[in-house]
Amino acid sequence: MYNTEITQASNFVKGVDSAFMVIMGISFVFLLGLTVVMIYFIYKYNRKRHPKAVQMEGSTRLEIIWTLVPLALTMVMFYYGWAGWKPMGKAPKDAMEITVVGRMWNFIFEYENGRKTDTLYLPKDKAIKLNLKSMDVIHSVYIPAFRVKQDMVPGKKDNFMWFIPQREGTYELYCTEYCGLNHSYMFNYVKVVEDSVFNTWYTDTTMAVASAELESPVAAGRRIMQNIGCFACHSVDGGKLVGPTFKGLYGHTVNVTTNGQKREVVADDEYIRRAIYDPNADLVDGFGRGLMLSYKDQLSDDDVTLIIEYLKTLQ
Amino acid sequence: MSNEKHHIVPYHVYVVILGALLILTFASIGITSIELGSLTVAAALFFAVIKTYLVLIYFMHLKYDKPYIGIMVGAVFLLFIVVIIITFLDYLYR
Amino acid sequence: MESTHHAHHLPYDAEASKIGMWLFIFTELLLFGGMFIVYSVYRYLNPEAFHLAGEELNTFIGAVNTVILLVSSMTIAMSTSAIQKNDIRLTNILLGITLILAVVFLFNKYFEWSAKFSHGIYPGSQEMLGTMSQGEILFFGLYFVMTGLHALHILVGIALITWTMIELKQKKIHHEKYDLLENSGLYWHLVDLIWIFLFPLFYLIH
Amino acid sequence: MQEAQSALQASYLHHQGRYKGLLGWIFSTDHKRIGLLYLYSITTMFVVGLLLGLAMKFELLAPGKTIMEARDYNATFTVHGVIMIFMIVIPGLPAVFGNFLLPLMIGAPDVAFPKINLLSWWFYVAGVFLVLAALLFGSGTPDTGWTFYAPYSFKTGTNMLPAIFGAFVLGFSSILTGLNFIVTIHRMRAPGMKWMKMPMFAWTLYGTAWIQLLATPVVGITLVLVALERIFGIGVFDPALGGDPILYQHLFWIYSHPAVYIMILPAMGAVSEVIPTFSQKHIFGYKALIISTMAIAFVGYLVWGHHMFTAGMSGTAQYAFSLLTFLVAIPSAIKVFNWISTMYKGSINLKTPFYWASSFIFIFMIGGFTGLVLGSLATNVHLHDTAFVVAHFHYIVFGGVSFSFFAAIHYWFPKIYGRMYDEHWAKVGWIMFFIGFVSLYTPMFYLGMKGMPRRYYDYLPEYHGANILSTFGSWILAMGFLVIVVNLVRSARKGEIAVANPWKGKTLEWTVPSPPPFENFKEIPVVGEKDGPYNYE
Ligand code: HEA
Ligand code: HEA
Ligand code: HEC
Ligand code: CUA
Ligand SMILES: [Cu+2]
Repeated sequence: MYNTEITQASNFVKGVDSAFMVIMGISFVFLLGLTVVMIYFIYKYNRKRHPKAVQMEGSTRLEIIWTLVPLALTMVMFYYGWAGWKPMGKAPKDAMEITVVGRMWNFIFEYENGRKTDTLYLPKDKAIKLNLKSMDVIHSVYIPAFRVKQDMVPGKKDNFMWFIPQREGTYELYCTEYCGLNHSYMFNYVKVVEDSVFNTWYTDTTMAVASAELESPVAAGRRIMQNIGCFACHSVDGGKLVGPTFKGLYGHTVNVTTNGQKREVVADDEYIRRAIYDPNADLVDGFGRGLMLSYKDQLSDDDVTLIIEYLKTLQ
Repeated sequence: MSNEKHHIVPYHVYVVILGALLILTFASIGITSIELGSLTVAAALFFAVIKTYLVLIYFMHLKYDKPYIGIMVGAVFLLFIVVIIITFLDYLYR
Repeated sequence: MESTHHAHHLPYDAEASKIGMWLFIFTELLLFGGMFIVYSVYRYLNPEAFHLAGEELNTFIGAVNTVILLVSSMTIAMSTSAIQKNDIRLTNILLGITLILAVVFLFNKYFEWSAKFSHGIYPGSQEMLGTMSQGEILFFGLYFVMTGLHALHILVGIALITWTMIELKQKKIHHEKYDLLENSGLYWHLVDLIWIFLFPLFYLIH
Repeated sequence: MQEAQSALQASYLHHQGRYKGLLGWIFSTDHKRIGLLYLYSITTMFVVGLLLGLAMKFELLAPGKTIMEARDYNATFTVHGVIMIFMIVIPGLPAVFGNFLLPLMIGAPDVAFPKINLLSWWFYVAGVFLVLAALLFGSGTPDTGWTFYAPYSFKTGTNMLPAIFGAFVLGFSSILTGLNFIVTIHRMRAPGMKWMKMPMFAWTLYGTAWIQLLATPVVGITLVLVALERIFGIGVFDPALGGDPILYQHLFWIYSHPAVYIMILPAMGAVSEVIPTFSQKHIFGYKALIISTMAIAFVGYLVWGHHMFTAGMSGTAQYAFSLLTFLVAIPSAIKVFNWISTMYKGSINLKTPFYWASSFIFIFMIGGFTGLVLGSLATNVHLHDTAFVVAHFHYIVFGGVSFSFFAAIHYWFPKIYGRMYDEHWAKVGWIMFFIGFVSLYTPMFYLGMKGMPRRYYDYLPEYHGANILSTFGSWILAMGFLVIVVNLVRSARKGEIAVANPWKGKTLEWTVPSPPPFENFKEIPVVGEKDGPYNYE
């Protein structure tokens, strides 16, 4: 509709853009036509040129015409909008399924073979079904180039969107439902590649494992946290974001509220594990309840061990 | 306007209506205690609607007021029903 | 409601204050209407749970309260006829009965609620979160909000009726000017109307 | 002239009631004074809201941080939205001009319940203070957007309760105003002022009043539920407890869509007064305009779902809502055609109110047409929650309502203050405002089509150019606004004395002196068989 390079980036582009062109086209004709007529009247029937008004009360015929014509035109508009939207509701059976987990304020994409990434890798010309899962509030997945958008509503079953990417390239993916502080930073990239390239990437499970072996636990911990988005709320430089900073956390005392009782605890392995799996059990003073949610299903014990290794280095 | 003649409703009308309302109440308790499946809700609501009608017409004097008040009341209920129906277009077909 | 005593001295217009009251009643209807939408959606989504939870409510108290409201509705409706016949004494008695019945209603409500509380059923309670399904939690959430809001309206009704009785005593209400009495009556019937729906929807799900 | 001078002395502006000075205003039950109370309080809040808008545009001048942090930005658009919607455009025209003019237009001494009218202003003030309290005290300014979407609205740690309560009280104020107007129109029309003789502005107020009455309680209860959710955790919208966040959206928009017609209907009404008067012509299709007003009021009730096309409603609901949305455009179309036809063969007096009214038509069309783009399913999926939506509603809310508001304030200025505004500066203000407006919001359409989401504090560099243009536009707009306000304030005090009917209007308010005397009409007028609001014979 406005950017010829990315037309056909997905199978929906055509439907959406033609609806857009039809509605805009009709609208422009009316806008221009009516504005010109109005300006012409203002000029022609200006008091200087036309000192005496000619009275008339209306015309039933005209009223009927300008009720029926717009009615017909809006029905045309409705039809195009409906036609472009209809296919979005039903994903083909053989579509490749990817789970999108959204939380404040990042997306994680989980593939069927267990791969997790923060960039959405997609094979070209294959139907993709994204299963949307929100952990906290409403987010929304929006890929402008594909003309698709769907809210991820926490607790909603069967929350999905689908499309067929049709052009290679890198596109933006935004969160478009306001979700709090870092809403505007909740964006990722979509990479559409040739089938073969995708397959090498997809089956290359060695990459994750290998890197985990090669990397020091510290670097691995950092990578996990980066991917899952801890740094949206926690800084490593002492600044206060949504949550407390990680700088100087490990091994120091923290003031928390446990079951309504204020107490002091030392941030050891056990404390941090609890903070990640059951964040509201010990509520750090000065921070809100319920902001951080449990990562029980997202992070394995091993992951947390790596995270703790990393936190130890932040003194 | 105070000089317009008002209809004075005789007391016994109210008593009769109360009687009807009470009977309807017990009828609805009775009918919901027997198992009718999904009809139960319908029956209970049906009785509630009749009761509402009686209260509106007699207790709230719609019968004796100028018709436009009754029309407004009807329109408000109609609007509400339409809104509920449209809301359920979502939930019924999800 | 009060259209006398102001700078412009508008003529007394009973019909104006009556439709004023009706319009206010419309807003109240839609206020509860919003709640009824929520109720019907959740009931539709959780039929079983609502059924189960409905059993917990005491139909007997509900029925008693229904009767109370219906009778009080009648007495206040009668009071309009009484004032039209200029029978101040009867008007007073009828209003008094209405008032007493209203208070009795609230008493019942109080006992009903405190029974629930003592069973650990109140919004956000540990007991509920631990043992109940989501649908049941919703049921009780709505139960407390809707009957609570209704009780609040009973309180307002009580205030209105009291005010009416005071004005009656001061002879500001008489057989030629009784719009306040009529309006209190209308309001009281509204409270009754809402209960007519609350009762089957909460107490009669068997 | 002599006569006009004495009118000024005898007017409601100088009337001495029980209280004097300021108290004589804030405790006055005179509908004209209450109208002005609203005018002043709304303008004050308007300036606050506009400055917040200006600040946001400044922030968006460049990617990354320009003048504020993300959390301030989020708070800013929330407060901006709440102020603009609940405190300005909803009460705006009905409370200011409706109050001032409705009794005058239908030949009544006052509204039906003057005390309740005053009470509703007090509720307005209370609501304003509650919302302001939410800003200044407690745990931070609310940051949910004006839509208060669940579940974020009960998760956020900010100070939601006073804001919610404030919105509730403002709603109450709106209900009382609506109630008053309906009763006034039913009961207090002057003898001979039949329904089909009422000016269009009165008709649109009637339609609006019904929406105020029947839609506002729904948002009231919704906000109460959010508050209870925050306090007690009753679970009605909390997915963790089985609640459905989408149901919240249904309830919210059941009110808030009709609310947009609360805003636009009186705006349309004011334009329907200005155009015939300055064309000296009978309004074209009076009956059609009335029918379309009531049709908008009714159908506008049934289209709320078009704000939720991507929220995950059922397909059936989606196309039902899309269809209804297109239907509600028809009555608006009828109005536009009728306004333009009213100019045909008129004798057009090109004064400032007419400038505003005709540019209103232009701006309203753009806002309306982009509304159609949003109402269509396929395009909505792409454009929902992008800058395109922001542009649409600024065009139609800000554009529509404020263009009409300025048309109205210039048109009725002589009646309200008994003095004329300065024509030259008024036109300068208009052209600056118009240019600023178009360059502020047009780039946002483009940004939205390119995919820039709304409520974004930061954006990618590819959106930079259009944002710069837009920010420049906001500065021109601000200057235009300043010119207009200064001109009006100066004219109210020093302007030329106005005659009773400077524009040769035919509605009843022009039959009384400018400014009107305290009691409006010396004797209640009687409308003859031949008289009518638009009989310019
Ligand atoms: C004054 C307020 C106002 C008015 C009058 C309107 C009028 C309309 N609005 Fe708008 N709207 C808003 C205020 C308003 N809107 C606001 C505030 C939001 C955003 C809320 C938020 O999310 O924060 C919004 C959002 C909004 C959305 C949701 C966008 C989204 O979030 O995805 C939609 C979708 O359908 C929409 C549609 C329409 C339509 C179809 C009309 C129609 O009524 C327009 C009708 C007018 C015309 C069509 C022009 C005149 C006609 C002619 C000149 C004749 C020729 C006509 C034809 C050929 C048809 N609006
Ligand atoms: C009537 C309604 C109205 C009005 C008039 C405005 C006016 C403006 N708004 Fe609007 N806006 C909304 C209603 C309105 N807005 C709503 C409802 C939202 C949605 C909120 C949400 O998302 O929840 C919104 C959101 C919104 C956003 C989107 C935020 C986002 O999604 O990221 C932006 C961004 O730029 C913006 C900008 C502006 C600007 C620049 C103005 C300009 O018009 C401002 C121009 C400034 C002036 C004209 C000021 C001049 C005054 C002076 C210089 C002082 C003069 C002093 C005296 C007279 C004493 N607004
Ligand atoms: C949505 C924001 C958010 C995200 C994302 C988040 N946290 Fe937190 N976190 C908080 C808040 C708020 C607190 C303080 C309140 C509390 O204790 O629950 C906190 C507390 C903590 C604490 C205790 C800190 C202390 O000073 O005692 C640890 C450890 C922690 N988070 C680790 C993590 C890890 C690891 C991740 C990522 C896997 C993460 N957080 C993601 C918001 C967040
Ligand atoms: Cu997630 Cu916005
Ligand atoms: Cu809308």
